[in-house]
Amino acid sequence: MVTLDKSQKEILKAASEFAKGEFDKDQALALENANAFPHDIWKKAADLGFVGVHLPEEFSGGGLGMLEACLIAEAFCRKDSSIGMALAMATSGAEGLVRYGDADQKKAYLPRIAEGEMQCGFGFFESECGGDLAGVATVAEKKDGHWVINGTKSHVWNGGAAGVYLILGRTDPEASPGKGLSLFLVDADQEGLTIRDAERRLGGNMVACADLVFTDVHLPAANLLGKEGRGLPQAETIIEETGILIAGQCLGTAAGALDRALAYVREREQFQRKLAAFEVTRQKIAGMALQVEQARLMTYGAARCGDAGKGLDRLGVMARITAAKAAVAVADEAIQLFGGYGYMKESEVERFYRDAKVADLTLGGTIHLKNKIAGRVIGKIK
Amino acid sequence: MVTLDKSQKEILKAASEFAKGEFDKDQALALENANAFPHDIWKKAADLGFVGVHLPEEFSGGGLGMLEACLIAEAFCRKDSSIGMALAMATSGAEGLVRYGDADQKKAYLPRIAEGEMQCGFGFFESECGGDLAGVATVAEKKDGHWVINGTKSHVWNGGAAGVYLILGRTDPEASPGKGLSLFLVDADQEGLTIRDAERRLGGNMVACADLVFTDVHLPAANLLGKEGRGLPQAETIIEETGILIAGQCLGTAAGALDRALAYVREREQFQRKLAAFEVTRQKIAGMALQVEQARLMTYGAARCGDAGKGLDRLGVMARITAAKAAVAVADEAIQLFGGYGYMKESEVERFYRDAKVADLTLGGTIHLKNKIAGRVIGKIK
Amino acid sequence: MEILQYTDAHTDFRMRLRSFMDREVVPHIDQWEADHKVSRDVWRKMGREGFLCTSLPESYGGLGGDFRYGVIGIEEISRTNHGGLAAPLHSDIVVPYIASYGNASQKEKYLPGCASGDIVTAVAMTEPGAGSDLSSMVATAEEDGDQVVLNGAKTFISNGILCDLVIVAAKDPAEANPHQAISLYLVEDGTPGFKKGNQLDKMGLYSQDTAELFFSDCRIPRANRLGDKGMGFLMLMDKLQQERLVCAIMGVAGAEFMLDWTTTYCKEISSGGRPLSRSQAVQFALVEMATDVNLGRTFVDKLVADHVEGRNVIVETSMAKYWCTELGSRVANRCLDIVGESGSTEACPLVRGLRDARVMSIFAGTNEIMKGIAAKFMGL
Amino acid sequence: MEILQYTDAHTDFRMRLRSFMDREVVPHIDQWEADHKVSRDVWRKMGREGFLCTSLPESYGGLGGDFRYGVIGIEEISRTNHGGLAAPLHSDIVVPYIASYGNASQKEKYLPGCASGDIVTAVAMTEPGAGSDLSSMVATAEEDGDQVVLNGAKTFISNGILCDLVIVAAKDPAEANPHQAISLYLVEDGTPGFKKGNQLDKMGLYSQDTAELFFSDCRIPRANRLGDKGMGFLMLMDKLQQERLVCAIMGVAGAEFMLDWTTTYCKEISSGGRPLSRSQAVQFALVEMATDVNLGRTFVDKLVADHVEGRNVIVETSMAKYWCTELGSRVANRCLDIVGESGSTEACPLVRGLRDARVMSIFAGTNEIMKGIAAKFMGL
Repeated sequence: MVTLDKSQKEILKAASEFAKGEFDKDQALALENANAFPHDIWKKAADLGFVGVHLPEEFSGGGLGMLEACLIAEAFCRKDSSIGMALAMATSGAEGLVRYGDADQKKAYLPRIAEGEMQCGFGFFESECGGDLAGVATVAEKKDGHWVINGTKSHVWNGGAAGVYLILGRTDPEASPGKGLSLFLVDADQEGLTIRDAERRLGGNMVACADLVFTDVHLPAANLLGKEGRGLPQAETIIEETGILIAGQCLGTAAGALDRALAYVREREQFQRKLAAFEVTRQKIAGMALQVEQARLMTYGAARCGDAGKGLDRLGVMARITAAKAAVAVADEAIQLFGGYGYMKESEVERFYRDAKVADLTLGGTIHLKNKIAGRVIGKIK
Repeated sequence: MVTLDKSQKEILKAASEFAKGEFDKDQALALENANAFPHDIWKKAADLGFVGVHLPEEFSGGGLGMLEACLIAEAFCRKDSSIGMALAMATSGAEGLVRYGDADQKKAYLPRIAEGEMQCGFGFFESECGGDLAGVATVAEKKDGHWVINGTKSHVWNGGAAGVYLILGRTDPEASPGKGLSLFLVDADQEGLTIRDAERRLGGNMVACADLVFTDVHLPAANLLGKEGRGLPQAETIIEETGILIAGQCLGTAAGALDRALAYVREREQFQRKLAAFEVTRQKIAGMALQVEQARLMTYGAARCGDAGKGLDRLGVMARITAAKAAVAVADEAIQLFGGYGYMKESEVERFYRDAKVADLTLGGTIHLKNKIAGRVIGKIK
Repeated sequence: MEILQYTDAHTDFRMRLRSFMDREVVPHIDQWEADHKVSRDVWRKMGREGFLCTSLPESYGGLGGDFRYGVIGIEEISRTNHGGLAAPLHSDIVVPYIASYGNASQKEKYLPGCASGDIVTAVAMTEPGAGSDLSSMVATAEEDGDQVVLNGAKTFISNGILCDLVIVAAKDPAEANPHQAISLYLVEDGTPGFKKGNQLDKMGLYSQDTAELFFSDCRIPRANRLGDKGMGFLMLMDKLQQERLVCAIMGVAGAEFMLDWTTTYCKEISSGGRPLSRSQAVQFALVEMATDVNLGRTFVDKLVADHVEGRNVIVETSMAKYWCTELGSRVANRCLDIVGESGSTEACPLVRGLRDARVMSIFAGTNEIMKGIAAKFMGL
Repeated sequence: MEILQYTDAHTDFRMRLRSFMDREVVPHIDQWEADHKVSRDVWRKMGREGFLCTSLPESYGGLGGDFRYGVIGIEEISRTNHGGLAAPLHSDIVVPYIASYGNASQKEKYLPGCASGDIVTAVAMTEPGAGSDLSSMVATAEEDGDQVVLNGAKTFISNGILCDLVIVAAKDPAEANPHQAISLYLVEDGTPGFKKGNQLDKMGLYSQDTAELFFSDCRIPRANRLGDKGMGFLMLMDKLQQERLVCAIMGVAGAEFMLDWTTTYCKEISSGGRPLSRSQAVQFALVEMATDVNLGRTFVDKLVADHVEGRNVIVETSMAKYWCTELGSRVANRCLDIVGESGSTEACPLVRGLRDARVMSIFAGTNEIMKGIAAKFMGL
């Protein structure tokens, strides 16, 4: 908290109060079991400006920074990890529109995204290339002033629910693998686009997830996003900005799991003493609180760095790892403190754990993220 | 770095440059082997205002905050963990004089401490009571307007080198264990005070360390520091403020070990490739860099919290643990990356590791610190 | 050397059981998981083919085998990557109470059905308010002439829906010493006053029918008391070594399954133009996990051998229970880290593996209870 | 069951060795640590009493014993909490090269002295530029008539100062394939052109005389080549299983010593009016470490048994070397965390334990090399 200014503290407080008033545990359990998006809550949150707080004001956004977006994600996930994740991911990819879109593109999509009329999503990865975007096989061919797209994008968040997707495709088959890629905007109702729903996942089940199959999808030239051939670095920037929002979610998930564990150990008795009186419980709580604060300071620090225009650089990835690992570990420990009850869906913490683990895996696992950090820390080897 | 203002960045830079110019590796190896304090460097550092930067200006201090003191400790320890530790610990306890001393007491000691004329130390712990200050057995008896002190304080940093000590003694034998303790100022040349040098330690060997034995030490009434009977909370506050300075040292030690490891893996070849080209090396470097940044953000965050007058609260202890564990782990990994050479004193990183571990153990081990955090997070159990 | 010596009879048993699993279990798991219980039929099939209650004497329909048959049973179910079919609980944890403490007529009445799969058993210790603390149990058993009246609620009872016979722990309210107040009772499904609650909605073990059980003036014949009055606590303690060993074996066997699957996956799936297994970071992760699994396996094998020899290995078993069940979760997590986002759907066996493994650190005495027991017996 | 079966002869040997350590080693350790070497005399005493080279045939002055005697030797030295007296290196790593690959006259000439303690041996593989990468070795051995001329430098050589005989690995510069270029040579102290460098100043193992060795036109008889020409790499590889097993045993034995010391300390020392061992956090830390130590001990015992049986356990030995040496450092660190600041002086055995343990993750092939070997043999 120490590093927030007054208006940031107010945003955090307002988001917490909204979550407290609008999120309901039984509803959350039902939605998660049904793999359903919290549609009504999303609408209300958008009305109150909690969606797209970091999008520009001229396009109905809040005109604030990544830090503010993180604070809202934190507050929401702290109250409910699944609902928080669904709301935070609803704008997923909009950062790319802000950064690389032209005036028409922004005008066409951003207001609807910020107003809760439309979800957004991005499809970069393909199952064949694993975490290696340079190996993307989806092809975008220029034909008669159009782009024709063929290929399959896997595990697209909001896939099937979003109104528009940012898609990474190969525009220059001759270029070396990392070059010759470009980004495109694809409307959901575009002919030739098929949605193949993914199976239920370990967590994050209020967010739709699907494979997108492109079969001769024709796009007007105007649907190119940003510069032709610059798709890879653009996609990586979008991934990094999404990463810091995921860090914010994970921070909230960790804090929420700690809240629940604290309430439980203060109340529950074993062997005629409150659980909170046992030294081992106290050591666990201390370790959990420590990880929450580490996640908080890293996330705020990285978001602030991004907002100061210095780029997230290594700090963004570091915040992502710190917060995700904290969320997994804190929720895991919360389950353990709850005992048998922690394994029941009723307890919520098992869902926090599953949501945390999915967030941890999203957009590249630990090995991949560490290799990214190493690249920046080590630089070129002579 | 992101959260430092301009003058803080300048301090960090100036301290780094001083260390670069004045610290010498061979001298450091020799001093450490001889358990000797870097006297000349300390004098120069004091002349340039690097000692006591956080002490009040009216008493020759820099008038700045804990954050600035941490930055200097960081820069110094990054260049040499042992010299940095010795310089940072030279003022150890002076924070208590600032906080609890009266005008005369401050005037008598603080200028000499800030000017590098005198070291300071505090003796709170006793081997019989372990980490439990409430069990302190040293007695301070009021007799004819004097205090008569008897007892033994163990593991006093700067013991034998300091000009003045802050000593915790029991002034009310009737009070419950945590109450009835008070702090005293004891000059090093006080009759009845015997110094019993401690053995060489695992690390931190440029800092003197000794047991202080008090045999009928007579002190004037004016040597009471702060309020009679408030010794325990006062001592705990001093320990916490020292803790954040230790976090700053550990941050520097971790960063210094990473610097050395990076230089080595960029240069060294194995199996016809630079070590830095191996994925496992890169994963290690990433993990080390991650821990350094966690230590940095936690330490800066906690120090800033303290400087804002909000008290270090749980964040201080958390920064302490984060930075100390980071320093131990990063230096340990650096040794491993160096291979056989890392085990040689010549490599420096083995010394960084030993210094880090001693810092980690100082003023209460991990279990003790976690219990402190738990106390604050859990609060009173109903 | 082989620490655990398996005879040809053991190996033959394992091969027959594996083939049974491939035929009668694996094809149904997805359905069972959706149904939130296994079919009642598979129990009977297992019984008919001689896979239940292998330690019972042949006269009761068992194999008269040693605990190594139980180990094989646990390992072969673990290989199917689902934990719903709680045959090891039945065969190696619950039924042994009857075999050890039952009188001749109880054994005669129940054991043949247990072995044939016609009687599915459960044990009801844990209560909503008590968790791992047995001494704070509140369910009561009061004698009334030739009958015993049970009152109370039990929770987290595995096989709670399918069970035909439950061993219920309850207290004599007249006895002040909680350790001498507990007795065990055999309660049949259908007894008036005994009600099965709704199935509990869990993180994992979907096909395991975990439920609450309610006893409300439930009257059973006094002859249904198992063992001597007031000896319940001691009987429970006595059987815990094997129960915890079962958990440890499940932890290691689950970890083995997940690591094998992931290793194969890494050899087959490419990223950036080469198999994942060519990444040095992936290699080290796999080697580190394989090392942990080897350590756990060796330790558990030794404990099984000691247990079969009848040794008291309570400290080591407590250690193994906590370490090996944590191993299961740790390996699930780390394997997922390697596989990445594409491993996050239920199509990936690691997901069910992780969800199912998580409860092992909790049941049969939490891992914290295990450490407390070890500390106590180490004289700390 | 006992995985490692010790005979009465083994136990008797262990008791005699323990008494020797108490008498002839423990009282001198502080002095040796200050001198940065052990006394030359203790080697002879060990030899005279039959504690060196137990695996050599009796005809050479050995015991004709199996590797279990070596294990006992390692464990009893570990109990003294110092690593300076490198008798296991001599008896179980270096001398076996001569015993396995030496011809009759080499054996006749050197082995009796090795067993009696009159000849202290060392093996010189590592070079300043090469570390764990044997194939990039640059020291050369060129034949010149009946002589061989050695040139090059070796570093981190244990027993480097006290040694009377060194086995030196060097390359034939005419052979392009690095794996076929290496041969082993026996070089006696005092040979012109062989110079012992200064002792290296280390983090720990103070009393171990680790040094650099220099060979400058050092001429030795061609008869001093050990084994066939070009077979050095294979001979080194062949002996590494035992060398790494030795490291694993040292890791476990060191951890056992430190944990025992700390457990006793926690029972004896009070904080806040009660023994440290009554703190639940301390109890859990001790139990967790004891569990890890038990796992490591069981794993290593099994590998020793397999090794004695002559099995190939290269993957498991690589795993054990890394895991057990890390165990040593981890236990040292965590024990210190429990003991706290008062454990930070050299008066506390954990300090020397930590300093000495740290090198085990590095020598005999770094732990990263171990993981690479395991990965390779696991087909990754």
